[in-house]
Amino acid sequence: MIRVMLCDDHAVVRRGIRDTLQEATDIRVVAEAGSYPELREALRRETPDVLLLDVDLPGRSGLEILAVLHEEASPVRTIMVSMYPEDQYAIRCLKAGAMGYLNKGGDPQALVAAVRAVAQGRKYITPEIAELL
Amino acid sequence: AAALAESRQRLLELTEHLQTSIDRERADIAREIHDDIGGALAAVRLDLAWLQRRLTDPEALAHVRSALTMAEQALGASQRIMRNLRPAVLDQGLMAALQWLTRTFAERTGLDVTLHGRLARAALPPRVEMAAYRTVQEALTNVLKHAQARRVRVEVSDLEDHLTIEVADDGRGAAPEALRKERSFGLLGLRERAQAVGGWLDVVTAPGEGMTLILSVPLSEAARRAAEEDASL
Amino acid sequence: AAALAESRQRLLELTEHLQTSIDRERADIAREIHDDIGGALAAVRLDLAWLQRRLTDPEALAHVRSALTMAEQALGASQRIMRNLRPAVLDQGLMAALQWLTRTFAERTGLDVTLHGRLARAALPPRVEMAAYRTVQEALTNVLKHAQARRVRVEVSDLEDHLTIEVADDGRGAAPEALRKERSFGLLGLRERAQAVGGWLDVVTAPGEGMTLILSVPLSEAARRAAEEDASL
Ligand SMILES: Nc1ncnc2c1ncn2[C@@H]1O[C@H](COP(=O)(O)OP(=O)(O)OP(=O)(O)O)[C@@H](O)[C@H]1O
Ligand SMILES: Nc1ncnc2c1ncn2[C@@H]1O[C@H](COP(=O)(O)OP(=O)(O)OP(=O)(O)O)[C@@H](O)[C@H]1O
Ligand SMILES: [K+]
Ligand SMILES: [Mg+2]
Ligand SMILES: [Mg+2]
Ligand SMILES: [Mg+2]
Repeated sequence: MIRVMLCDDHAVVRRGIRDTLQEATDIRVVAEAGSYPELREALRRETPDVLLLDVDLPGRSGLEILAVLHEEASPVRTIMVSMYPEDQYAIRCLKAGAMGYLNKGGDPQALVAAVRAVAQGRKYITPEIAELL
Repeated sequence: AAALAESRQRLLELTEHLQTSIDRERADIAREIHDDIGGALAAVRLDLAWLQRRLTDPEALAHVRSALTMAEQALGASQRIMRNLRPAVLDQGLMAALQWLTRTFAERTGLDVTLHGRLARAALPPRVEMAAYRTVQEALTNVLKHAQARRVRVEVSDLEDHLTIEVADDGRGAAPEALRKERSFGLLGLRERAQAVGGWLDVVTAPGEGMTLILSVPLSEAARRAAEEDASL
Repeated sequence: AAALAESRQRLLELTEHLQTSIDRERADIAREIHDDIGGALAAVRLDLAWLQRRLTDPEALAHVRSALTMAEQALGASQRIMRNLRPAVLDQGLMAALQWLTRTFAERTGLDVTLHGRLARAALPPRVEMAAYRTVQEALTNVLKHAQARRVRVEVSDLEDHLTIEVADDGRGAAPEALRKERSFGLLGLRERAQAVGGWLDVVTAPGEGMTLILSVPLSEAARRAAEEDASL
């Protein structure tokens, strides 16, 4: 079972992502957070395999959080999720240690594929990002 | 003449104010679209995708598909509008923004655009970054509109306490009169923008010789004071 | 002095250009949001409403309802952004726009705002309407920010080939120095806007006497020429 944590300040988006992931029998969403402090709290209680992290959060941004997790050598594998299309943020996120980047405007099924790939330790690269690389 | 000088000064301040408020307004609208439209649309899309997987009734599925197409179109439009309003990429620093700008410009136009140099400092004042970004943007637009060039070279440096940005093309260049056309505001706006951050813009060109724009902005307090003294000589 | 005068003239043109391009850019963004986001969202909403009537499975219905709420929220947000960008009410003419502006301002602030007069002509040039609208908007903002007034009276007329708009408040008024503050751009911007459409702005005020702004714009060619001759005397 792949254990997933969600961090996005938009509760309805979070619910949509959770519903999408819960349908996959090999995935379980173990916790949700709407901000950095909530994420910290959740990470104290749970040790997820994969974290889906919004780029735009109130307060500390997703990219800053990514850097902190990286510095702490946190074992959680992170997929960044953002409203911005790939060309503006994806490369940056991957360089900063993310295992994948998903555009919220993209195909929702990519969420499931990305979580599975990353849980196995592989980077998840969409065709749009491959083209940028 | 004193009254004239004062009136000119007030206008200069007004121009600066207008330019800053355009930038701020753009950033505000982009943020509103991002927060209030984008998030809601992403949620709609996820729910529709859920329904698409769940439902079997063909007629209901047709409605879901049609709604999904429209939601995707709206999402695409919001992303496009946000991108035109303010390069979110500026949040990642000037160099990343210029990489993005030159790359997408080259892709769109087929011109050979290269970016050289680097910034040694971690961060520049946001207003200086915006002035630099807009200068390169207007320079590239001008190359496309006027230059008939094949190559553009953008060079960036922040050595010796000055930010310098050069944009050089190998196109037809222009005569001095052309630069002062009645209804042309691109270069004029860039000069005001440069002044507003304590810098200046040089334009080097002649017919058949291409054109080079050079933006220089003193970065330290000392460099800024020296530049102001030079200007008042 | 000639160089100074020319430099001042160029700045004046740049200011006008910036002001027009702000207006145009706002109108463009509003149109894009309207056509590409608003249209698609309306379609999404219709499909979702159909699904809501058709489906019976409670879980599916919950997803439809949630999508519907979000689609409505996105629609509401796009309408709000559009409204801020461009007074869509201006499409219905200046008088309707001013009615809307004064009414919503009164509701928001609790001030007693009344609109008087009428326009005899069917339509005014769009740039003149925009200048008039922005003048009332800035005047009301100033009343809120500075006047401590209780009442505002807006009066409109287009008799004798002139558009006249008066905005008078019964607040604390201002001394002449206050009107020329360093970092204040509202009145200065309005003056430039008035000039750009061939008109002018008068400010009548004194401490304790309230403030009245009067925008005058000659409407016929003849009136315009007469005004220009007056100005050059
Ligand atoms: N890269 C270039 N190569 C050749 N000529 C140029 C180049 N850039 C500018 N020019 C000339 O200088 C003039 C002034 O440029 P400027 O950017 O100020 O105005 P514009 O591009 O004509 O109009 P605007 O920028 O206001 O849309 C141009 O009209 C053109 O004749
Ligand atoms: N209705 C008013 N009653 C009293 N004082 C006023 C009124 N309108 C303007 N003033 C005075 O005139 C000054 C200049 O007004 P102006 O609109 O140019 O600038 P501002 O409102 O201070 O700033 P900005 O409009 O640039 O945000 C104000 O700062 C205020 O002191
Ligand atoms: K599951
Ligand atoms: Mg967010
Ligand atoms: Mg130009
Ligand atoms: Mg004001």
